[in-house]
Amino acid sequence: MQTDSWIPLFPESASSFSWQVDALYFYLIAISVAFMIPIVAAIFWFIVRYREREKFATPEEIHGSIVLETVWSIIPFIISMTIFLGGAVVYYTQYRPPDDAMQVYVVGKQWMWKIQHETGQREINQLHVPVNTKVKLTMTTEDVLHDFSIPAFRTKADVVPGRYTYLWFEATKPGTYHLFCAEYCGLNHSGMIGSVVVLEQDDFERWLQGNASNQTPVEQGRDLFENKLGCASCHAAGSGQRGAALENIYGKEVKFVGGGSAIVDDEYLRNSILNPSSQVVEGYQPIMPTFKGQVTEEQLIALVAYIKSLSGVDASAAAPSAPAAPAPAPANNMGSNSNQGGR
Amino acid sequence: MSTHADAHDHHHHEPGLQHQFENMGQQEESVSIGMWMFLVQEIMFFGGLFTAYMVYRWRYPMAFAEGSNHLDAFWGGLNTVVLIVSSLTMALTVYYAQKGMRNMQVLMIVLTMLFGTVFLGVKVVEYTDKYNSGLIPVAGWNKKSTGAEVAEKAQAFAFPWEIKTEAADAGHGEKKPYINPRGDFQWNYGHKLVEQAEKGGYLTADEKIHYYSDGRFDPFKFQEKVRMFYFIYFVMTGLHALHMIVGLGIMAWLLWKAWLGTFSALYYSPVEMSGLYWHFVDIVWIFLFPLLYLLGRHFIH
Amino acid sequence: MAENHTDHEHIGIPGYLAVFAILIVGTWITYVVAFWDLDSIFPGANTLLALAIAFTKMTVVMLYFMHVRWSKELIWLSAVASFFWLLIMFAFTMQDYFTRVSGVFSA
Amino acid sequence: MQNADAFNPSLMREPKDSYLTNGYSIKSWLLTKDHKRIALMYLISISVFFFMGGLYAAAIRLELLTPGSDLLQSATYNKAFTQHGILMIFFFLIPSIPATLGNFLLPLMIGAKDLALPRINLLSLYLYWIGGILTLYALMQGGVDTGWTFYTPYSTTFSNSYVMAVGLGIFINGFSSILTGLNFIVTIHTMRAPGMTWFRLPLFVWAHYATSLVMILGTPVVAITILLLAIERVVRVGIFDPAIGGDPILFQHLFWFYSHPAVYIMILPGMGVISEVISNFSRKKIFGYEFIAFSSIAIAVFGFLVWGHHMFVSGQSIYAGLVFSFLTMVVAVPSAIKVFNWTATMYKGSISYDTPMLYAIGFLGLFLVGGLTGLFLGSVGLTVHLTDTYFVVAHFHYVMVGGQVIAYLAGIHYWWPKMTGKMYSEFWGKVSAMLVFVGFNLTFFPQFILGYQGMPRRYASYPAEFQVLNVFSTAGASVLGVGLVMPVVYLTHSIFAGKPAGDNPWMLPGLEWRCQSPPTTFNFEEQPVVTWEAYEFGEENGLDIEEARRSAGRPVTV
Ligand code: HEA
Ligand code: HEA
Ligand code: HEC
Ligand code: CUA
Ligand SMILES: [Cu+2]
Repeated sequence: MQTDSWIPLFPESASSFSWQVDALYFYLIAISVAFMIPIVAAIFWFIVRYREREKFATPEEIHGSIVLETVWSIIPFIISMTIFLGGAVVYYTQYRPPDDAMQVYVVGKQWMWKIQHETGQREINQLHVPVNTKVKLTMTTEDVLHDFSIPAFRTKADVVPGRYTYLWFEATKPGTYHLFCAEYCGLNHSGMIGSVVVLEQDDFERWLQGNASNQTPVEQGRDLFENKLGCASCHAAGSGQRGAALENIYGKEVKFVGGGSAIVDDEYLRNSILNPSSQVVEGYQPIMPTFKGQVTEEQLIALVAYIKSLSGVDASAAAPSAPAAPAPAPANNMGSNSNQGGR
Repeated sequence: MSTHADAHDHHHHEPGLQHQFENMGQQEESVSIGMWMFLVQEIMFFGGLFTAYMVYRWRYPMAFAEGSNHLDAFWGGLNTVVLIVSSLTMALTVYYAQKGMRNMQVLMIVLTMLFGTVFLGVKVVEYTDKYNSGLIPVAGWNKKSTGAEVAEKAQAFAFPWEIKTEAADAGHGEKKPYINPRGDFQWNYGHKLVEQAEKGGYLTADEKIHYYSDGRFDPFKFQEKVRMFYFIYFVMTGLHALHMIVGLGIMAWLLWKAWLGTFSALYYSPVEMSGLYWHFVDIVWIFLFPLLYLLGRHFIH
Repeated sequence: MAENHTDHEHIGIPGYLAVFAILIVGTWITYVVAFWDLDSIFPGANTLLALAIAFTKMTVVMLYFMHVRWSKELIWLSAVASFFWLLIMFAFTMQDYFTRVSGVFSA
Repeated sequence: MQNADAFNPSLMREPKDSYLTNGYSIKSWLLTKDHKRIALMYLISISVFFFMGGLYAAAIRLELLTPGSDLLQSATYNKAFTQHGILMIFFFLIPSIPATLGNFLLPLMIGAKDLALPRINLLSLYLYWIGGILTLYALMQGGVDTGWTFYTPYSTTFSNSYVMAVGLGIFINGFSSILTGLNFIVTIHTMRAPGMTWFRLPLFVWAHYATSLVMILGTPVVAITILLLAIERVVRVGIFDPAIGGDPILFQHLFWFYSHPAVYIMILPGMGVISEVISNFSRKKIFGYEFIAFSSIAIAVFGFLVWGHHMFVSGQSIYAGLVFSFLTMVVAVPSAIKVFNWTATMYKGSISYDTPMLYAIGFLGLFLVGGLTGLFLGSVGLTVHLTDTYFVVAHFHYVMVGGQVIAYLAGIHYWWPKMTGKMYSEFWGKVSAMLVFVGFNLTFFPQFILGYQGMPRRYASYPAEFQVLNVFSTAGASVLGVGLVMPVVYLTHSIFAGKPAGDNPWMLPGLEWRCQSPPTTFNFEEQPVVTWEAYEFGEENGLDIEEARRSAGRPVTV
């Protein structure tokens, strides 16, 4: 990250608005120096010039001066208003994402950054972006607060569970820059770091090709279903299943033990995975374990997409727009033991 | 000017004058300012809770209205009256203390304590009802019921909101059979308001996000917002009840002092200070009653 | 306080009873009005009315039961200041919530 | 207004009869209602907490010597800075000046026998102890790792450290602080000696009045917030949990509603001390008395309007960010007024270079840097870059250590002769003041640069390019540590072997210098009547300056 700046110890400045932040910074340094010098000089002058010459002398009294008080209240006030205005202008640039920006989705999780591009590429703790292109990050988190911070771009924003926050920048120099998690998030907070790689347009295109997402959500879901999570051990197609048949259930009505029924949709599938025993399908035992806390929101999206595909519903159409981020619904289920079934 | 009394020697010319003060006037003023500062502190203490209430009521008006509709406005109203009466008797205690009328003082203190106890009793009734109906927001703290009573209704595995109960409309706290084997929070009174609100287009965008999944009303999500209401309800009324209990302790001490005939026209500031505290607790309830019990009633009626 | 030693009476028993009556009537009105749909007049009317009544009740309790009416300015000040501070807390917290949707951070 | 005290035989003691000699049993200390004894017990307790906090600081600095996390694992490091913050802020800095110097001096300065509510005062000490012990117990059990800010949902649902016990400790300690504030307000209103009008009060008293306002109006809010957090943690449901639609940012609002004003609890008393020291050691009436007095109140009041500047990137609305940034600039102005007035006070004075004055001059410079960098952080666009970096760490150490801790040291040295009747060693005093100043700057100035470079705070390990500056910082911390340990040694030494100080070693007009050193249990033999304005140094105020010069019973300065 270090630095081609002519100022010693000065960090790389590599986004379209980072010069504004730097300018503001130097403006404040100038103000500080302008106040420090006279005040410190006055203090030194006084302690030397008016040092004690006779023990317990009683110098002449000076009570104060309204004029001086007014002057030194008003001048700092005016100056501080310029600081505020400067800050406000820069803030406005930093936190107003342009409409025509390239979209990237970011999910924070203890202790990694999961990033997905609009075109499906996924990255972890790395973000590749093209130079001179506006990039807008739509961010959330699966667990606690984190903060997506790129010092070289002079911007950062917290990610908050249960909602989206946004960040945007336009990188101006190719290179690799630090990515930090700047909001304390537990054990490995200082390990939640990565890099932002800014590439020339062509290189970025090539990178996109090279990393073309080889797994659609459905494929990813199948992988999870068959291998990683072992759903297939109960739900594999064929006879003798312990688990309910999942083929062609999407959009159908299922009946529950003890009465009641529901139409199978995304939310129902999601709920069946997280809270299986809240709705036990007729003809089966309530043996399916809950996967709450074991599957991430992303994996849920993939699983649901795969199960839908078993019913011939084309989930891939929705895939690119299904962000890595969970729905605005709270992503964190660990935090609550709210019993959703409550039977 | 009164004679100053040494700390080691507690024979004061004026009763109850402490060593650091010059005279009774200074002492009374100090104590009274001190008490008011304490009350200011209390106001800010409850203020934090009111802020939380405000934020979430603004966010989830329908859920809060639903939740509030299942508090019992009758009991709440009764308690308001009880507390106001006790405030009156408290005010009269001070009045009689100033007059130096010991017997009336004692009587008024006893009455105040009596009404305070009635208030707490009513709270116990209400809390019990919440316990029985599965409305305590903490998992496992509600009445556990396997639902044997209603097994024949074959609703054992129904979603809670599908259990038809009349209680939602009657709302007078009679026990309704229900199934809650683990004592979870169980909001099983439906979501009428939301249905109405959906039709009338009342729901704010924020509410839609928080009650809906995939564009459809989601009872789970709604339930959690109602649960939030009950959480706030229990914390607020619980802290208030705690203040009542402390108040009763103070009153007991006061009763003893009054019984001994300590207070007179010259020395009654302990009575007055206890009164300030008691009235403060009353004022908190004056706000809790409409905020928790009443707002949102009109949606249903 | 000290200076008031002579004027113990304040408003006397009839006065206290009158305050009591105001409180009871206030409670009753709050209760009844809560069932009317005032929100159709303008949204939030129900809340506003309920709070207005509660404020009135609080004011009489403070003025008469708590003898603020006869107390020093400092007591007045602390009573008013504490509500002012509450207001700060409410207003500055809510300004965030009210303006979030329009902000870029919107949910 | 002559008072019967003078004729009260029990008060006509030998001069050496003081509050220290009034009973030696443990009970006479633990059940005392004497504000001076309570102040001493506070002094000892907060020193213990300070050095424990300091040990954590030493651990932090040692770990940060190298980029990797080698000395402390992340888990330990996280606990180290959390506990450092909690001990330093809640158990050291908040009670530092008010509970020790404030407790000791308020009654003396206004001519009272004690605080208005001595039993409440003792209760506040006990609450402090209970809260402290609970916290220590939790630290012993394994500690907390949430950061001193306890942000949800980490603190409610994810951390498996002792959040509950520490939270309870802070909750209880909060009431100690509230009671202290309450007591001060009552005392200042009702216990002033005849003739001690509001505008004759020493500025130390005004500063404590302002501090007390913040304590009473702010602390209960953090108490209820921590209570809510604890409930949420225990019963696993609550209002901050995003999983059920709660808002973690509401926690931040409630927390900072107190904790920003609390930073003024942490500086106003220090400003009070500095007003005293600068004026008295320049032997000149303070410049613009009313402006300093009212700026304290203004800081206390406006301090409540700016809490959102800790949340600029938290996800609060842009509009709220702008409002809070604007108001932050406004609260900076009263601090500026103070700095200018202090400087002007020295003009045409007769400035002595005694240890308290050296510390006070150090304060001016360091607070200036700390305050000005506060403006950097208040400027919202810049904070987006700076927040949660070492720039913030440097800022708050400049105002808290460079400000309050140094003011506290100035105050301790200044009033040490009054508290103990003994004079400390001026030589070692000056050495320590120098070491602290140099060590401090060496520790924390590099952190501003680190911060702008982007090094995030609360990091157990960091990219290697930040190492050089971190080494400077750690080196500075060792110097600072030595500088801070020294006063303990020579001050303690002076109790046993110091020269007797006399009642008024600095020849000052304040009421606290007109009673015996150390004072008797009831402070004044007879109730004083004040006929002079604050900070009037002339002989006509009863100071026998000629005599003092002749006897010169104290080390002569440069
Ligand atoms: C004693 C404690 C103390 C004091 C007095 C202050 C004083 C100030 N602080 Fe500081 N602050 C903290 C303790 C303190 N702070 C702590 C502990 C944190 C971090 C908490 C955490 O996250 O862990 C913090 C964090 C903090 C932040 C948030 C940073 C972040 O996390 O992103 C901000 C932002 O505005 C800020 C601003 C200010 C300002 C404007 C002042 C002002 O009051 C300063 C006023 C003083 C001056 C301005 C100097 C004198 C003036 C002049 C010489 C004249 C020139 C003046 C003008 C031109 C106006 N502080
Ligand atoms: C009153 C408040 C106060 C005080 C006095 C201090 C004092 C010091 N602080 Fe601290 N600090 C905080 C309040 C304070 N701090 C807060 C609130 C935080 C934020 C916590 C959080 O993020 O949650 C923080 C965080 C903090 C960090 C950032 C940690 C991180 O974000 O990862 C660092 C790092 O350098 C640090 C260093 C120091 C040092 C070197 C001192 C020195 O001044 C200490 C000097 C004292 C001693 C060293 C002890 C006495 C000496 C001995 C016992 C002798 C033996 C020791 C040696 C010879 C080295 N502090
Ligand atoms: C231990 C065996 C077992 C495992 C492992 C298991 N299930 Fe199930 N599953 C069941 C049983 C039995 C049922 C039917 C009873 C019920 O609804 O709880 C079921 C029901 C379902 C349903 C509802 C079907 C319907 O017809 O309504 C879905 C969806 C589902 N499972 C998905 C999954 C997924 C996805 C996984 C892996 C992440 C998985 N299951 C793992 C046993 C299992
Ligand atoms: Cu994630 Cu810190
Ligand atoms: Cu602040």
